[in-house]
Amino acid sequence: MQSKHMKAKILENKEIAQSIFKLIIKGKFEGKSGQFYMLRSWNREPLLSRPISIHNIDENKIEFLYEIRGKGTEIFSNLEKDDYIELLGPLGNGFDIDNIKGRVAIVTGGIGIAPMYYVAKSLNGCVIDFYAGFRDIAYLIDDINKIANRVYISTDTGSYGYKGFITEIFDSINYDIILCCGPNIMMDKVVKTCLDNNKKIYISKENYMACGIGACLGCTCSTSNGMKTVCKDGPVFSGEEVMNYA
Amino acid sequence: MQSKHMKAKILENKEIAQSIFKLIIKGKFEGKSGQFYMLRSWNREPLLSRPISIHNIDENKIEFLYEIRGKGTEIFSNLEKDDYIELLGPLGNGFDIDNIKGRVAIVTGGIGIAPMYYVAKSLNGCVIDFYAGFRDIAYLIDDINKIANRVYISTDTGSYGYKGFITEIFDSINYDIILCCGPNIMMDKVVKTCLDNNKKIYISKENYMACGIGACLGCTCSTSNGMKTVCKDGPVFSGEEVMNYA
Amino acid sequence: MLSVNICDVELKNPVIAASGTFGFGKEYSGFFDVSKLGGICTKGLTIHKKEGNKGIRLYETTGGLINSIGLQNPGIDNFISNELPFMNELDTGIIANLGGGSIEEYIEGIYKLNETNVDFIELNISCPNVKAGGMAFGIKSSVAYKVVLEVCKLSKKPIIVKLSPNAEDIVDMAIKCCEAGAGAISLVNTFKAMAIDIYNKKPVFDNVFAGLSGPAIKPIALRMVYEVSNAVEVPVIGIGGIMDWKDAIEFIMAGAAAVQVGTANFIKPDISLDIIQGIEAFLKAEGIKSINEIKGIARR
Amino acid sequence: MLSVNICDVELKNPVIAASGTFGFGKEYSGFFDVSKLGGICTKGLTIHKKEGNKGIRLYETTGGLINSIGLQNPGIDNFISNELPFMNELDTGIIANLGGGSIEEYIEGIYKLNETNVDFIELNISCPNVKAGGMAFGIKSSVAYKVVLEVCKLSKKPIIVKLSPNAEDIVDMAIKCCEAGAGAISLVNTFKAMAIDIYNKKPVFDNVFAGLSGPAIKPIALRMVYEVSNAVEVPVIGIGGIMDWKDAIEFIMAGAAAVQVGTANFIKPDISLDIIQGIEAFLKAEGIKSINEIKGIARR
Ligand SMILES: Cc1cc2nc3c(=O)[nH]c(=O)nc-3n(C[C@H](O)[C@H](O)[C@H](O)COP(=O)(O)OP(=O)(O)OC[C@H]3O[C@@H](n4cnc5c(N)ncnc54)[C@H](O)[C@@H]3O)c2cc1C
Ligand SMILES: Cc1cc2nc3c(=O)[nH]c(=O)nc-3n(C[C@H](O)[C@H](O)[C@H](O)COP(=O)(O)OP(=O)(O)OC[C@H]3O[C@@H](n4cnc5c(N)ncnc54)[C@H](O)[C@@H]3O)c2cc1C
Ligand SMILES: Cc1cc2nc3c(=O)[nH]c(=O)nc-3n(C[C@H](O)[C@H](O)[C@H](O)COP(=O)(O)O)c2cc1C
Ligand SMILES: Cc1cc2nc3c(=O)[nH]c(=O)nc-3n(C[C@H](O)[C@H](O)[C@H](O)COP(=O)(O)O)c2cc1C
Ligand code: FES
Ligand code: FES
Repeated sequence: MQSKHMKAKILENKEIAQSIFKLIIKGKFEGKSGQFYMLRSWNREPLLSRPISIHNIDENKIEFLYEIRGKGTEIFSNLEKDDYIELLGPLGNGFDIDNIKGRVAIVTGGIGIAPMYYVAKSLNGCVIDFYAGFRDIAYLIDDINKIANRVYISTDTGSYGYKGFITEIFDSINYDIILCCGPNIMMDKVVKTCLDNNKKIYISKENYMACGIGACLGCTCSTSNGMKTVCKDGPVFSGEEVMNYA
Repeated sequence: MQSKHMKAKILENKEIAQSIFKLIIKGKFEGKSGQFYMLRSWNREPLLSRPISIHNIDENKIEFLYEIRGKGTEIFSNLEKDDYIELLGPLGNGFDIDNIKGRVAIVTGGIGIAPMYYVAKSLNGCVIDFYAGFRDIAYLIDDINKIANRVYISTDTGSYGYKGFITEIFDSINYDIILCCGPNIMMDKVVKTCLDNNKKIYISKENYMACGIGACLGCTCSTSNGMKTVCKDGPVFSGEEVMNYA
Repeated sequence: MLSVNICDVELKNPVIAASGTFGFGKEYSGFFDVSKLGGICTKGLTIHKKEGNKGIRLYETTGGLINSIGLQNPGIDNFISNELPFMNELDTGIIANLGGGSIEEYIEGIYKLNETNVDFIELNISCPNVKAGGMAFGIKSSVAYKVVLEVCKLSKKPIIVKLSPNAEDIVDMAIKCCEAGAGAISLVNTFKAMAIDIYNKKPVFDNVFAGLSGPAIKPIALRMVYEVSNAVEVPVIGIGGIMDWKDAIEFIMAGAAAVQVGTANFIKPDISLDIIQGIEAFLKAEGIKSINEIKGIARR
Repeated sequence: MLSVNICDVELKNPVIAASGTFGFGKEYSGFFDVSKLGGICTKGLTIHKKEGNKGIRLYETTGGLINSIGLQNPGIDNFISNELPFMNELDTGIIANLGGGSIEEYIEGIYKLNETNVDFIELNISCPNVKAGGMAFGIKSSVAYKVVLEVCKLSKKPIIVKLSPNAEDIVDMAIKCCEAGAGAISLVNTFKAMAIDIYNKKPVFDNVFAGLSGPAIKPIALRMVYEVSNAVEVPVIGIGGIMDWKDAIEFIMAGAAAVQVGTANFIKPDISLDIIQGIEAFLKAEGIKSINEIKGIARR
């Protein structure tokens, strides 16, 4: 899949929960689940583009799901239909979908759900249990229900589903393979229990990025195989690789 | 009139001719003709606000007329109804309307027409002849027709009115007082002929501005009375003051 | 909670308006109560009235402003008779910013300011030394040392030496100024910079070089403040691209006892009030009793 | 029209990808034909493979990017066997950027690069001198002089010395490097800068200080290029915050024979092509036959 730099038109940019937006962009796009694009819709401020995972791709559009965190995502949230946005991608390794088989658990925290919807959608012939943890408000539940076999939700506040952390109701023992995306502290926990139980686990990491294509070495992380770029060698890493190398 | 910093809502931002916009902002605003506001509708890029003259004030709104020249005015041109804009003003000395009497000529070049509409509207008991020169496309003619006794238009291309410079059809001899706003080269010419004919002439000058309130001394110009700030001592100067001090 | 002490003068908060960006306070007093500031630095003053530079004086760059004002000012005598009386009515620290083209001019300025009730004199050593080919006093530590020494000997007011970021060695410069008697150090002044008008094929400024300020310089200014605070005992006043309360806190955590806000005044006249309020809210949220508790905390 | 000659090597245009921002060319070749560039500087190379710095490596500021990569690189041997073959297939100038922690390391690097067909070696003297307490080689002219002298004696390739803007005296630095044998001078590397995480109350970077690049630094970099071009005879390569063709023209009018584009590559991978096209269109519109005609034109 050739990555490209392009400009495209926005079809929709909708707030689906507080501070959570779904951005739909018109055009033919490529990308495997777990890959991402660098997005920008400004001139020089902020300087860098922002990495956002592929949330969904259809024939004539691509979807991103993002949370307002700072300046860049704030600007995204003000985009409207017919505005233009620049995209660079698809980038990164993505999940090795063809080799994911059997009983699969997807575990997400917060906006970590964004890439994992597309992952779940892309998996073939697997039994998928989806564990999604949120702080207070749960979102995307209807969509997840359609593509997962069982869905477990938790919120820290108890406003929806189990009250507490999603890691408290997730047990890796029942699965062949676990895919995880969320805050570092949560991924660390999940990786640990999975490796303790001898389960295959893959996580999608985040880091601040400049080039997004493996050139600047700004987004590296230590792994058991040495320094790796999150943008090109990742963002998907196996639990073994990153364990003890946070 | 107390100048203030405020945030206000846009009622309308309409392109009335190519690259010429009328921006209407909601609220109770003050300002004499010839005064201006510093406007900004961005965070840090560009850094400074942009000075724009009062084009009109009504009970519940203020109007600005601007031309796209660079980054700032480009951003203004993308503003839409209900967007917010920051204003600092009214600033500058403005025209001494109460002491302008008799046969008045207003001479403008290009977007220099912006403040002069409000000037013409504000004058009381004068006979006003309005001379407006444009590059190619003439605008605001209907509005001017309503408030001036006679209107003379020129375009460099001849697409409307006299073909040539407005200075070619303007003769100061017929007037008691002349008010002028336009490109420097044109104002220089007008000032010269007026002073040669011993006529009172006032011009509205432009300069790059940072503070807009006389504090940074970035917008000064030499005058016969020493260094003056365009933002506070001006933008309106008498011809005598600025002659030979461009 | 917010008050800071600099050379035994108590400022009600650590936010000071920077020289050259705040006139003599009067211009801004139409917009807000300037007595709420920790202090106000005057426009740079010289013995003789100065007309300033010809040509373009302001030029914007990404995140920055280049200025070539050229120390336009009414002269110290004029300042004392026409501007200072208004400032004296204010309830805020008054800092007279003093420039000069020779040691003699600085000294003459000190004598005059000694007889006023300004709280501090801020010595602007970024001015070109006319007798020494025009290189600024603030480039070489040995040159700066001489001026500061003479000035401190004669001054009845606490002297804040304002460093130029163009100094060859900013840390050594600060140390030498302290040895010469500086009561406090402020930094940074503007960076030597330029722009070219590509259609005219000439430098934008008549003087070719001019001074860069604004958020563009903040990361470098912050580094210099951190380094200097590490090296000197006297209070350090942090300056350079402070646009909001977070920037101000960064400077304080780097070691600054107070900060000056310059270019940001042009964005919003009362931006310093926002900064003061932001600092206060941050301290409260973090459960910090006094601003002095976080001074230099990032250096530990 | 666009071709420039640097140390008898002809580059098809004056736009070069800056070290550390363009990998080894391979990463960008998926996005555009990198052979259209005037040249490509490699990531900074050292004798031994380096893992680079721990902790946060990138931090954005207004108009700027602070980086703390720490010269992560595979080592020169690895570069020669794994990266250079691809670069040799390209039709563009190849510039090996060489770093080192001691004169010996630089010399060892020169020996290895001598045996390759890179067109130039760009000597990065912003690296800390491990034996001399970690102050970079590029701060004091006398220290830089020694490295450059040794390196130039032994190098079979033209040496471009890449100056640090943190040099005490950038003009003297350039002059001394030329006396020591530099075939060309490139400037600037990143500015020593920092940021503080106010919630953590600690510097953002594990190393405290890191390097500022991007449009924020352009006005200062341009000034330095102007000053240095005035002082040396060798070609000067302008670097620092070039984001578009206008910026590039400014550097050339200031005296640069060529320019390097760094941080801007992150905005759009083929931004250098836009810059090349923009320069060409400008020359045509102004009726200028060759880029060399406007080199230094703002200095006259
Ligand atoms: C591969 C990948 C995929 C991603 N996919 C998604 C997605 O699908 N949806 C989604 O919502 N998000 C996603 N993210 C995260 C997203 O990129 C960030 O939330 C976004 O870049 C934040 O930009 P901002 O300008 O809004 O916030 P910023 O202004 O960058 O600030 C966000 C916060 O981080 C702090 N910060 C800024 N820079 C640094 C730094 N260098 N080090 C430490 N802290 C810093 C700020 O102070 C602030 O608190 C992804 C990230 C990666 C790497
Ligand atoms: C008192 C006053 C009243 C005004 N009233 C109006 C009005 O009513 N309507 C209106 O349309 N305009 C008015 N102007 C002009 C208006 O302020 C400018 O057109 C506007 O600031 C341009 O901003 P910009 O960001 O669009 O362009 P910029 O990006 O600032 O650039 C415009 C052009 O100027 C060049 N330039 C930028 N900075 C400088 C500098 N320091 N020196 C020289 N050249 C420079 C740029 O390269 C570019 O070619 C007024 C100006 C003043 C001083
Ligand atoms: C328009 C302008 C005029 C200035 N005049 C002076 C001056 O007269 N004396 C002085 O010491 N500093 C002067 N400065 C420097 C500022 O006080 C301050 O040190 C510098 O701008 C950096 O801070 P900032 O980035 O917050 O603006 C001036 C700065 C600007 C922008
Ligand atoms: C992420 C990054 C890595 C860099 N690595 C190197 C390096 O290895 N060697 C070097 O000489 N310069 C390095 N630089 C400096 C650039 O080559 C360039 O001199 C500097 O960034 C200024 O140019 P710019 O503003 O166009 O980026 C690096 C810059 C960045 C942003
Ligand atoms: S962001 Fe540049 S290497 Fe990953
Ligand atoms: S813009 Fe500051 S004095 Fe006029």
